[in-house]
Amino acid sequence: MTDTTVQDLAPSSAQKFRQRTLPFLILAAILVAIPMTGPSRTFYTIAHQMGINVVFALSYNMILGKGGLLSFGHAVYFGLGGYLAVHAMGWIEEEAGLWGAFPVFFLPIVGFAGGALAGAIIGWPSTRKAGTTFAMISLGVAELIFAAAFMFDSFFGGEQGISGDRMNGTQMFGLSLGPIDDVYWFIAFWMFVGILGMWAFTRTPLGRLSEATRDNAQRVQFIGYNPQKVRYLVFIFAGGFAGLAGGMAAVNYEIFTPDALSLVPSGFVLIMAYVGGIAYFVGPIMGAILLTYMQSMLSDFTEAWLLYLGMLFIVIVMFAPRGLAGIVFGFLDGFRSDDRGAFLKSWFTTLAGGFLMLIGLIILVEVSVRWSNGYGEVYEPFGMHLSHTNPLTWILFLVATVAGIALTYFANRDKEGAA
Amino acid sequence: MSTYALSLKDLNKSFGPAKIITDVNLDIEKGERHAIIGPNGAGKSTLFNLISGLYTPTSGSVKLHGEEIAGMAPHLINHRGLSRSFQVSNIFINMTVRENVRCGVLNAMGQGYSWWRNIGSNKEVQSRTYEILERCGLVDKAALPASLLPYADQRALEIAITIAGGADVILLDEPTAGMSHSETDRAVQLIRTATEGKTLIIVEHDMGVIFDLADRISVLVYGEIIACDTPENIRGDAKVREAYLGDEEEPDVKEMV
Amino acid sequence: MLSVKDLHAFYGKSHVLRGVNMEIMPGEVIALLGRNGVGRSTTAKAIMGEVAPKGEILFKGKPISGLESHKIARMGLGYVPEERDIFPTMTVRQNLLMGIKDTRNPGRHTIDEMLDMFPNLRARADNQAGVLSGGEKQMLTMCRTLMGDPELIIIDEPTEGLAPKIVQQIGDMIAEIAKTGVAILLVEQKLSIALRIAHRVYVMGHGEIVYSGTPAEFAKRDDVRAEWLEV
Amino acid sequence: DTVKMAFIDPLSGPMGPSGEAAYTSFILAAEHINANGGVNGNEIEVTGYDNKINPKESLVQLQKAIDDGARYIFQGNGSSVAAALIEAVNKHNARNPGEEVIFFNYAAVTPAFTNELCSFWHFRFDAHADMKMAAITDWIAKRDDIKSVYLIGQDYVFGQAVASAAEEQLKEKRPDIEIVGNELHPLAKVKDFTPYIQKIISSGADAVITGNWGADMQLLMKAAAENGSDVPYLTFYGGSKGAVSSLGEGGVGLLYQVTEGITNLDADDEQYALIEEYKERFPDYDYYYHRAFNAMEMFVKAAEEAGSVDPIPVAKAMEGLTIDHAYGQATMRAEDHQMQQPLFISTVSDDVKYGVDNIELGWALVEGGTIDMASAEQPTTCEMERPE
Amino acid sequence: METLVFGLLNGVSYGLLLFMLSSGLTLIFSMMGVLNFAHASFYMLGAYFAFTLSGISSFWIALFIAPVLVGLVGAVVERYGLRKVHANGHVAELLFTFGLAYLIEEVVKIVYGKTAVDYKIPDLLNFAAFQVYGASFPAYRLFIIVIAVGMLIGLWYLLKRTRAGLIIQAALTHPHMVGHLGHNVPLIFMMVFGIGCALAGLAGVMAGNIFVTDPAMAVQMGPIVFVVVVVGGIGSLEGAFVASLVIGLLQNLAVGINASFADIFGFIGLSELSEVGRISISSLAPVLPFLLLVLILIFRPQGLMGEKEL
Ligand SMILES: Nc1ncnc2c1ncn2[C@@H]1O[C@H](COP(=O)(O)OP(=O)(O)OP(=O)(O)O)[C@@H](O)[C@H]1O
Ligand SMILES: Nc1ncnc2c1ncn2[C@@H]1O[C@H](COP(=O)(O)OP(=O)(O)OP(=O)(O)O)[C@@H](O)[C@H]1O
Ligand SMILES: CC(C)C[C@H](N)C(=O)O
Ligand SMILES: [Mg+2]
Ligand SMILES: [Mg+2]
Repeated sequence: MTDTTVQDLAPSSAQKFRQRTLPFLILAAILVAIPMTGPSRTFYTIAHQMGINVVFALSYNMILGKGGLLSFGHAVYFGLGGYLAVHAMGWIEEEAGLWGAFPVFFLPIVGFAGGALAGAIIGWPSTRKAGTTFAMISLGVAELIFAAAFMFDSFFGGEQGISGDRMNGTQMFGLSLGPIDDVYWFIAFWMFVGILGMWAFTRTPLGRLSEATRDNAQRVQFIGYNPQKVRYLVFIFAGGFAGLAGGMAAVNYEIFTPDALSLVPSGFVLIMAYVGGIAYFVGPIMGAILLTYMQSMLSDFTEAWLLYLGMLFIVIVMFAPRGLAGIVFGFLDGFRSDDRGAFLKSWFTTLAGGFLMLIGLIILVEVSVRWSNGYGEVYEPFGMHLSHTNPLTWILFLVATVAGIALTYFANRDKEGAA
Repeated sequence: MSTYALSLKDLNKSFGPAKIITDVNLDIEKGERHAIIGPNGAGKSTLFNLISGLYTPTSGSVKLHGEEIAGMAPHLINHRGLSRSFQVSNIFINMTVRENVRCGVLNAMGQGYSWWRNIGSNKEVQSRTYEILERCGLVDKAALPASLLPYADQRALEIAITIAGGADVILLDEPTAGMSHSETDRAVQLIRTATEGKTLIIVEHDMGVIFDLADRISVLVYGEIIACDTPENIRGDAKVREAYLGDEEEPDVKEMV
Repeated sequence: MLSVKDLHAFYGKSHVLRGVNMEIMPGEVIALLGRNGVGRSTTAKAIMGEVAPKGEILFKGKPISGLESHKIARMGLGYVPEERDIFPTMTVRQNLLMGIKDTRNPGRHTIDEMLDMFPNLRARADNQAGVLSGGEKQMLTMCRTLMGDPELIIIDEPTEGLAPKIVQQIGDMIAEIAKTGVAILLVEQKLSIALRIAHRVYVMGHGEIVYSGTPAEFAKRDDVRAEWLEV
Repeated sequence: DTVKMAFIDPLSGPMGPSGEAAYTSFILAAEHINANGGVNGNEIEVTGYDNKINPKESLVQLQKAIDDGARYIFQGNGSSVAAALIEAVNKHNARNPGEEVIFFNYAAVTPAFTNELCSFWHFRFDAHADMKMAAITDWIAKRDDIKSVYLIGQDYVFGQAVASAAEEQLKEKRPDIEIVGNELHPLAKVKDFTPYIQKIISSGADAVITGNWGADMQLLMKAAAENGSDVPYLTFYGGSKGAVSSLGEGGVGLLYQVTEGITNLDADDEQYALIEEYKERFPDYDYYYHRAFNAMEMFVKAAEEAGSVDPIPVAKAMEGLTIDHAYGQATMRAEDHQMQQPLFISTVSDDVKYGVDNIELGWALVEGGTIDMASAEQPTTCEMERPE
Repeated sequence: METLVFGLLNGVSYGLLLFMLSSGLTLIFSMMGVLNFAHASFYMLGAYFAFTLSGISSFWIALFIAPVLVGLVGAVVERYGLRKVHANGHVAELLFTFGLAYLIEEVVKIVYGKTAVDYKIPDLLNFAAFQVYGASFPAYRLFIIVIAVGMLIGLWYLLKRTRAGLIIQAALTHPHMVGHLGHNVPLIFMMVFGIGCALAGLAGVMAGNIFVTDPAMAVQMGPIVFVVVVVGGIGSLEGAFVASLVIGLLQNLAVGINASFADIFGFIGLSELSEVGRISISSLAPVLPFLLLVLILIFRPQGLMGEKEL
């Protein structure tokens, strides 16, 4: 062991390629491949929103996961960045000053600047404290800015917001940005840039220091750093990337409304990041993709989608605090471990149990929703006719739930025995 | 006359009505190894807290290389070349050992807050990190998360982080607390090499360690320095024996039996 | 009073206690010796239910293995953990108050008695306990446990990190407590104290009891010391 | 084949009920049309898309609706959303020729939509704010006992439009009337209107004009009742769910509204049957969105005239089209795509055929409360660009 | 003058209502360290339960039973949810309650429908207590004032006279040790949470009929409750009381003021036509609590009467 050298301490270049370069190559490949499948307009619409939310959720995780600061007002930076970008879109249209030549394609940079600037101003007083104080300040600031948005109509445009037209200014890469598949390249490009940028940030001294400050602010001070300064700088970057996402949204929707600054998107980004897993870099990406999908599509299938969202969130908080990414990586670890058999057995039993419980729950919720609405609508999955007066409904629900609980129970009892 | 590495003058600290540190005067030469001993609650840790900037003195002055540092924020004091360890391990448990040390090294290299370079790209940072790990005997554990280190190694890491920033005045608060004999011996060895050429101030209850390491010893009792002398003289000092060491020295196990 | 039979305990996959057996009689002071990391603290924790125990633990004839910790405590088993665990934001007095299990029928000791026993603590009675020095904290935890009127106290390394003079004081204090009829299981490393106040010693090695006897007998067993204690 | 129509409005959240009340009307209307053989042999399918009353979310839903094959979009809740949709539809139609969609606005009544912001792709089936305000101010003009008026409204385009219409029209019709208060409160955020009501009381106003709707209307009425306010409230949306029951008996003769129809107007049996069918199917709501049925009827007629269900021919056929409905005639003015129709001023009464909010009280026409189509008409500044 | 009187009357009654709502949160927050985001949801449950109960029996029975039911729900939530999450720290607890708020709202929608229910003021109290400047002051609001003051006294007694507070405080950081001292920590936690929720429920019973009882009521009240607790100072019941009154008065007095910024700052040349100049004081009313929150946190993080920082 004595002849370990400096180089041996760092990961080998093969490792580096596998862990760092390869994921980005795969991501790029996927992004390029998607349009070849001839996706529908809906697909594009959802995909664009996912792209925006991925960047937004990652930027949120810069402060929550990496910085340990729980914010209830991150949408403020998304919104302010986005608003600035919409205004810039207007200036491009009017050809105000030099703006006439500015490519709409690069508006996310304007968004970044706007978000970072807002972060620099608001972060100054609020990052002096961490913990609950910070959380509460963020809540107060978010409410303040949201309320102010209705007072300054020239910037925020009141209830109906500010809109713009993206088909002006200099064209880049031959993209007019009119049709939706043009916009796809715009979103894909900036999502890639955002992910890459934020990933790179974790690899900088400041990024690492942010984690150290989260874990032990006092110690950081005694090795010569100012934790307030660390938090402040990280906050500015998080604001900037949130603004970048805002800029993407500005081009995609061509409109920004004060709602974008409210507590609702701030709460949603928190849920996205947390459900995905704040301890992992990819966590928020997974969370953003799943939750965007739920938000846009689940609400078509069921009125109770918020109920499912709430339940998903609670289940994650209670049983999988490391989020989806934690589940995935936990599975991979278990799969690679020595007694793969035992692991898989318990894992699949839990999965089956969870699945049965889910079925029971869905039946209960869907039947209740229809019963409650009273329009005489009936839940009819797979051609079954489940009304609340039908005993089959309740038998199905009970059997599934009880069986599910029993299975999970046994799976976890086994686990303890194995320990 | 050269300036002292550290010089305390009429230092006082009270918490409300309680006077914890009373008129402490202490000058420590460059390169000296100075030990502070005293009964529990005498104010040793408090003194460290005053010097390192965690507490602000009620009155008096603290000079580091002749420069006043009393009341400065800890990170500014650190920039001026003073670094400390903690009585309870205070490390970054979610990071690997190497990253723990690197945090300290980066600051010394002036790259603390930089966000435009890759952390792994600077050869100098890497080699300096390696050097410190080696000095503290942690090289083969470099890739382990700090939380998985055995206790003694956590203490070693605590020291490694403390010296990583390249400070020339090092304050160690009970670095060997909770260690077994063999571990203590190793730790003393480590401290000796790690602080080579630096000014060291150490608080310890283990007299073996103190008498082994220190050039001079100060005895702090109820916030006052009652004696400050070489180890031999301190051992013989009646006041010290009464206040701290106890009437008899602790009997060795061998003698007991 | 306390009887432990074939006690096993695990941390994750590592098997730390491998069949510990011991007996403690009422009023007895037992020292549990052993090198660092052999599992002495784990034994204490397993008895108190802080790590999941496997095996039989009887206290006053009743099984306590697997009970919730407050139930164990209410049966008369006190515990002073290695980490001391004082409540840092409360005053010394409040800490002591916390030791009382039932305000309607308090135990033999009063807060004032405790403060009399340790003038150091009296001086700090209304300070936040978090700012006490190491030695003061140790005194406080012992007093706090006494307030609950235990019949047996398990004390884990009370003298760690303390000045030589205080070490002696703590030793005296434990002897004092023992005189009031409370049984004590003392987890120690410093032989000087252990041998001075214990009625019997157990030596632990690799998760098992490897020797038991009186201090006088133990003093003669250089072999045990050499094999299981010295480093 | 089926003609797909998208209903984009809030279907969940606090404003969910507002959207739902209309959605149910459109569903019933579509069912009736389908039962009568559909449009040109096609069935109509109305699908709800929940926009959570957010302009941006509406655009997402719009994309989804278009993708699902919808070429006709209904929306009404909130002029802010409508503004966003008008713009989005204009852009979409410009960027995707051949895939045009038409926006049928059934309730967002900011006048600008059929004036400076008018668009070929937008049709409005409700009378706009200036038209409704004209009805109110005409009524006030005849009441000499009203010497001062208090304006209160929601702080957004529509509320602002109502306030300025009131100011202008009053100045013209009754210059002697003093406007003693002109207050805009945040939209859907006030929980307790007591302070506002107290301001109204202490201003000594003889009448209040408000464009409030939804919860803002209900809560305003609740506070008025609690604090013993006894002046008339002249409203656009007194019919908002819960407003009448909040006032209770106290509302009789004090709460007024202007609408394109109320259940207690004389009508044929077919209309009564419809009202009853609606209530039976959707007991939470009352028959309120008469214009939903008008809009559907007009669509069917236009499609039949055009002999097609494609957007552009239907839109062209709709221009200038007239239908007969239960309470009179209605014409889609070609210049600006604003429906022209008679309006009715009604007030709360305890002597009615159909109550609302599941209580005995309901809406009854006030004397001389019928404004015929010609009197209701307002000029437009629209300069419309039409596809050739 | 009229404005002032109206402002004071409304401010006090609204402020006391806020106090009812936030006292439970103060209790939970100070004792358990849990920032209960679902607190306003329990308030909503109180209103809905009272609606159901007063339908099948009477308001007076609901006044007692509904808070107890809400308390039971709270206890169950603590026992089977929060307790499990507790080990993962405060952020996890907070997030749990955050999710819970969604859940409760949706369940309420399913059970009671999406629209407001008609929860009425009891006839016995449905009259005007007195008249001021032509407006009547409802007797029910007087009743609120009485209940709120009673609650203050009761709670204060509970807190000062029990050792439970200490035990819980200790159990926050050292649950094992507190157990070893013979205290049944989980039980105490469950009770505190239950009582805190019951208090929110009581506020719901009282307020649901003067405001609207609909599924959105929780979301509307949620943030303001935090403002009260934080501004008052963590763990300070007196602080919460003062803060509630301050906020109640501030908001209600502001609504009464018609002046705009231009009227006030006209002397420095702020024009009536500028965007800032047009802002009226009354339109600022909803923002004021949050302004206060941010200012307090920056300049006096321990709150008006709190002892320690958040
Ligand atoms: N923040 C504070 N507020 C009040 N009193 C304090 C504070 N910090 C320390 N003290 C008191 O100052 C005295 C000295 O404490 P200190 O921790 O410096 O002792 P020490 O010499 O390091 O003891 P040990 O060897 O046991 O660690 C103690 O009595 C302690 O209670
Ligand atoms: N929480 C834990 N997780 C995993 N392993 C542990 C944990 N606590 C202790 N161990 C391991 O269990 C073994 C026994 O530990 P224990 O604390 O009982 O030893 P001890 O005899 O009390 O020693 P010490 O002198 O260090 O107090 C040690 O090897 C230790 O590393
Ligand atoms: C639903 C309607 C009441 C909407 C309102 N008339 C508006 O234009 O915003
Ligand atoms: Mg110390
Ligand atoms: Mg131990």
